[in-house]
Amino acid sequence: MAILVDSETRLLVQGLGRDGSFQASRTLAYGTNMVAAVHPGRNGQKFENNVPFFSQVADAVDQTGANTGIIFVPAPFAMDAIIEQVDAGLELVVCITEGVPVIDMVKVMAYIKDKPTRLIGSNCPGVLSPGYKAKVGIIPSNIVKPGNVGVVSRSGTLTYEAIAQLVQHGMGQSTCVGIGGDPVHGTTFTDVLELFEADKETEAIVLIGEIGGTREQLAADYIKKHINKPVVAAIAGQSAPAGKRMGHAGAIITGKAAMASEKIKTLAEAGVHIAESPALIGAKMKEVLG
Amino acid sequence: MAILVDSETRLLVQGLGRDGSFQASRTLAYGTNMVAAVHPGRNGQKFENNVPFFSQVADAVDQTGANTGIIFVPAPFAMDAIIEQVDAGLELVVCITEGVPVIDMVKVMAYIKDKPTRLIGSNCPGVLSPGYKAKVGIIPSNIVKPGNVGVVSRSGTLTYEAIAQLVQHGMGQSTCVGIGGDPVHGTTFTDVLELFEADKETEAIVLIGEIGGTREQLAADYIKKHINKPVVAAIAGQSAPAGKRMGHAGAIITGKAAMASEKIKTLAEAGVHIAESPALIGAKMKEVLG
Amino acid sequence: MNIHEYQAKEIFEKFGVPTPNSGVASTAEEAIEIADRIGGRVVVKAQVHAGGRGKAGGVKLVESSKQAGQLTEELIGTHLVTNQTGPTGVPIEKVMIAETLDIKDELYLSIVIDGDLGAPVVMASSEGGMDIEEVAATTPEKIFRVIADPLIGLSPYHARDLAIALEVPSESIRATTKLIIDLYKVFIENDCSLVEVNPLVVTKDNAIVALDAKINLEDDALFRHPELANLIDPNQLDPLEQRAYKSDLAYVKLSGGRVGCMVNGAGLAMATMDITKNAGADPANFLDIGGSANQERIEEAFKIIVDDTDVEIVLVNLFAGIARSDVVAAGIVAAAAETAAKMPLVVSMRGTNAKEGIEILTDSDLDITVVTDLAGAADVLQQKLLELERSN
Amino acid sequence: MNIHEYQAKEIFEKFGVPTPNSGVASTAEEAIEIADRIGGRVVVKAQVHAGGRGKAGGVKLVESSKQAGQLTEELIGTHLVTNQTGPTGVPIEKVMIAETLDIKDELYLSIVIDGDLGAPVVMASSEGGMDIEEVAATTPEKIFRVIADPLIGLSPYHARDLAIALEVPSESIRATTKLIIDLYKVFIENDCSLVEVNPLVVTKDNAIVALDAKINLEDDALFRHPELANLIDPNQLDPLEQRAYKSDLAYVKLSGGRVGCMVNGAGLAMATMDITKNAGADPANFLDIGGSANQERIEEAFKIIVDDTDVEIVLVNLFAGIARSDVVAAGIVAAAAETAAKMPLVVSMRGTNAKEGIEILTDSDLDITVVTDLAGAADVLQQKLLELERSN
Repeated sequence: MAILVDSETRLLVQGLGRDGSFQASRTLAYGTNMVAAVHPGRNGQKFENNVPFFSQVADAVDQTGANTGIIFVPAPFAMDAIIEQVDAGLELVVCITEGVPVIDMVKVMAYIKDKPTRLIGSNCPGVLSPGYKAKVGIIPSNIVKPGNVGVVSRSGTLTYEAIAQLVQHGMGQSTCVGIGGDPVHGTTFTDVLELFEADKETEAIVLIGEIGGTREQLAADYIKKHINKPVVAAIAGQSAPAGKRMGHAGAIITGKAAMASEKIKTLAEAGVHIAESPALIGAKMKEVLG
Repeated sequence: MAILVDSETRLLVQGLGRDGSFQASRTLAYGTNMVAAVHPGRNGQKFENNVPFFSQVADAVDQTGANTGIIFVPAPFAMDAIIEQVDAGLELVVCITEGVPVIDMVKVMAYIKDKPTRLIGSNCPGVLSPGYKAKVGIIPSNIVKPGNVGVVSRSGTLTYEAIAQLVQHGMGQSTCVGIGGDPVHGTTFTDVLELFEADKETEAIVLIGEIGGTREQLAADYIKKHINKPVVAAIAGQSAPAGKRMGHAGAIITGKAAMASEKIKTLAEAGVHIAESPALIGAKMKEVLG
Repeated sequence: MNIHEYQAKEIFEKFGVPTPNSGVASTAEEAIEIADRIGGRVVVKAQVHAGGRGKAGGVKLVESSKQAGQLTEELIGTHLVTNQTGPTGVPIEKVMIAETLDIKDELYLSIVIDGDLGAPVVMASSEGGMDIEEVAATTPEKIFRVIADPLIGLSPYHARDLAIALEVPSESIRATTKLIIDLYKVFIENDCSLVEVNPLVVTKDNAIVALDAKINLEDDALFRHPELANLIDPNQLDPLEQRAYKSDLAYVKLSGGRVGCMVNGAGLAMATMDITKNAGADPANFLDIGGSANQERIEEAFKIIVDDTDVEIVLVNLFAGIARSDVVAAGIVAAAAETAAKMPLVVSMRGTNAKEGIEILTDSDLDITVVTDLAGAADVLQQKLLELERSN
Repeated sequence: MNIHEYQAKEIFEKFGVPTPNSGVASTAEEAIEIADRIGGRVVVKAQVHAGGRGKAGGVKLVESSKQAGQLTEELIGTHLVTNQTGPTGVPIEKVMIAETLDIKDELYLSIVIDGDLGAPVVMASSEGGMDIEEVAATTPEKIFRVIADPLIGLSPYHARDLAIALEVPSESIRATTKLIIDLYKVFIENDCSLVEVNPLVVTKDNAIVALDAKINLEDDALFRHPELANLIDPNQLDPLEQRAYKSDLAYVKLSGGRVGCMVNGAGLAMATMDITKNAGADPANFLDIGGSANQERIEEAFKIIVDDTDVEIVLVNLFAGIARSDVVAAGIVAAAAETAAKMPLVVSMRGTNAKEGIEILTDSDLDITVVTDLAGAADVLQQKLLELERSN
């Protein structure tokens, strides 16, 4: 089964500028079922001689039955694209775009609260289920391997790191989910943990957190109450000094709870196996699964 | 039982300026269970030596168990007062205030959409259940009489007119509800019809509509499908010329559907008994109930 | 509240909406100066609060600044009678002198709040320059609408959807989208009840320009916009409407009727008009004294009603909740004493202090018939009107 | 993005927030002129992007305009070292000269977005003038917070609740409420990441005044505010940070370390710092090249890292998704050739074109140790650091 994306995925890509086109080509080459492309002024053309272009998301959904959307549009237009995809009724919307103003995400989250769409991102690497050749995002497909470990992470490149370590230790992935590094983001650790727990193809879970916010604590609480599968966690930023902004907005320590040591403590208390260093994620999971 | 207000009502009054105080005094004199008054700067005092004042609605609700709120604050502050009462968890909020900007009501309605509070108004005379001496609004209590006819109306003074005609013809009221004349208002005809249908003390319903909008058509549709009790309807504004604003914002004809003749036609088709003139509401109900 | 086209245009410009080059003139000299600046061939548009200006001769194309001056001189000081004004029309005190454009296509755009939906609605049509009600009736498929989210506002994609639906040239989609977003800002940030552009034009070189500018401001929200409240032009109102406006009374003049109606509450106002009509006569006006009028305002209200030369009989229908019947009665008696008009009054007075009010009226020397309810009022009114007709 | 106090104050004033009478000076003459206008007794405040100014001698009360001039002359051109700056401090190029007030009470107010709640939060405390983190730690009951609705905004009653909680004099509740509402507008309409007033004062005559003004602007939203983006003062940045800013690279200087870190991605950056620390050394800096850097930016990135005199060894940790490893490698080799610094490099390079990248590095004459994963990087780093220590 995997989670979020699989053989049922019918993907709509929005925003095919330079980077968007590059990523969309790789997504298509990997084998993802891409059914529609949306970019202003290209209605009637085809992306890679294959995927029809539309001017409007609703129109594209009507005509292709797309159920999943990915957004590559520039940050100033990302909020509008998310709302357009939500309004068009897509079940899953993945916003890759980096640099979306926080207040825009605040508004988006309030807007979609009672709507059926699930949003991942913004500023995330997206989702990839290796067993189904289903990639909705920018996770490099050459590093993944089908298997039974679910990966969920706030950080992009650290997701790749975790995947590589798993593969290095002989373990594949059910689904890899990058939930995004912005302080306000759609799908949270807890949401993904719930999906992994219910997924028959997932046997264990890697959770990669970082400093800032208290989402890892919420995840720990959820794990304690609802997750029976083994969870290995790593928290990046143990050496980060308080108050310094470490590259993206999510990674800023704003209080004691936001510190790596606090997060690690809470996760350990919830029965989570801690990878003491981000270099030891694969080894720890190998140890846990025996 | 009656609907909306009864012996369970614990009333909080907000906005005790000149008009608000006058109306609150009459409400209290009638016998309504008024438990709290909210007005800035009068915390610690008592209204009419009886009802404690508070500075904050949440505080008042905490300390008195108020479940119903009424708002008399001036129009510029009405939206804030409604949101404060909604946030404080009151079950029923009645906003009497006239002249609330339409866009404020648009926002309020969007805000309360998924919240448990029911809003009546703005710009309405409120609710009165004569059998329970429960008055939350400004309907003159000396014209009502306990009985089994439910009254619901968009117009204030026309509500009184209908009540007077019912009493004149020997019929009392279970509950009288003025839902307000503004184009955007909280509780609609349909909401009140549903309550009257479920109310054991209500045997028949008077519905007083007017030109503008299509709420009467929605009511007709609802009556056709869900209402088994007899309904007598009158529509004010049969002689109003198209496009003229007739005193309050709701009463403007903006299309064919908004015309009195269209509304009457649709209601008649739904099996509603039509009072041909606003002067014949009581007579028509007498005729219907036999 | 209505404002003039030139005032609306200034607001449009402040929000970045493209409009034609123009100026406002109240003399021939000013008109010539503006027309010279623009380049001679201009449109002269009477600035009045009424639609249907074009057909009524209030909008004309002239070929030179001299002609612009002549036409301005002809128009200023006259009254324009359109299908939306009364027979006396509305005074022309200013004209707008505007450049002409090479027009490829005329579109329509408006923004209102839909009360039933509880949201602002942006309406657009490819049939610009026409009466939109007519388009709605005959070719509804040519009207497109999008609903703005009440809290998020109009999403840019909605504006783009409209631009696409209007089939503007592909190179104009971006400008059209921006114009719609900017007009939405005009609507929201000024608390408008209507923003309308008819026509919105596509020029030969694919520019998108608001050739017309109409804004109605929401009266109830003017407290947030004192600078906009100052834009009111009372001269555009009927003299009686002006007096009512000054006394904060809701007065509406209706054409063809003989009965003046004084009431409290809009619903009762309409019901009163309905029974007047049922009685076989049309209302000449109605005046809503509202909830808490003092005696001075009641006096002025009564005078406004009877100063309407169409009025032959007055129907007072009061159901006092907050208002006090005795105050109303005293006001009527005082006002009637001061006016020459000695016309019959039919009075229904109920609610707060109704007994006292009726006593005051019956103790006066006015020609008063007191009734106790709406049905009674209708009967008496019918009878009185018959008497009036017999005596004529 | 940080802006100066005097710039934040101007924004406050534009939104109607009461502030002290003041002016900005960069010379003694200007300072004297402003102080004379204000009335002699003034506060002189160094305009720098750092907290802790008061304890560091950057805020002083003077009794005359002459003293204000003297102090200004002393401050301008120096560097202020506070507990929030590095040891070199930040340059003082301007001072604010502000009136003194008769202060009855000092309060604290700030607005931020709480990511976990997904909403703006207004925080207030009766303990003004202190470090708010300290208040939160020692007397959390003295901090009050309200959550604004993300779409409706801050409700006025919430602002009033805070005013009541702060126990301002009853006659000041209305002004405090308005000030909080206005500061919320400042926050939202300028896309701030922080608005802070510390202290917010109640004067002896019960006026509410923002004695301090701090605004951080959200970098990601600056595209909406070109006029605010212009407020940046690059001189307040460390020279290397200035260079990174110009090349749009995310560079952070850290104190006490020896390892320069070049990475892609914030998560990997932190992980890299963590393994650096695990290896027994502290990072001297980290530089995130982001997703799609070209060779020129890579060169500049590498130079920034090695131009940091604290750096003795460089750790490159790349997991290329969008970025190309060969481009990064070529950039490093080119930059290293141009710099005098011949220090050891530990390189982990994976993802897109990693093989080609590693070849380019190993073919160069740099002192490079290639590792294949994070664990390996940690081991080699530990070993290299030991070697460095032995050779010292």
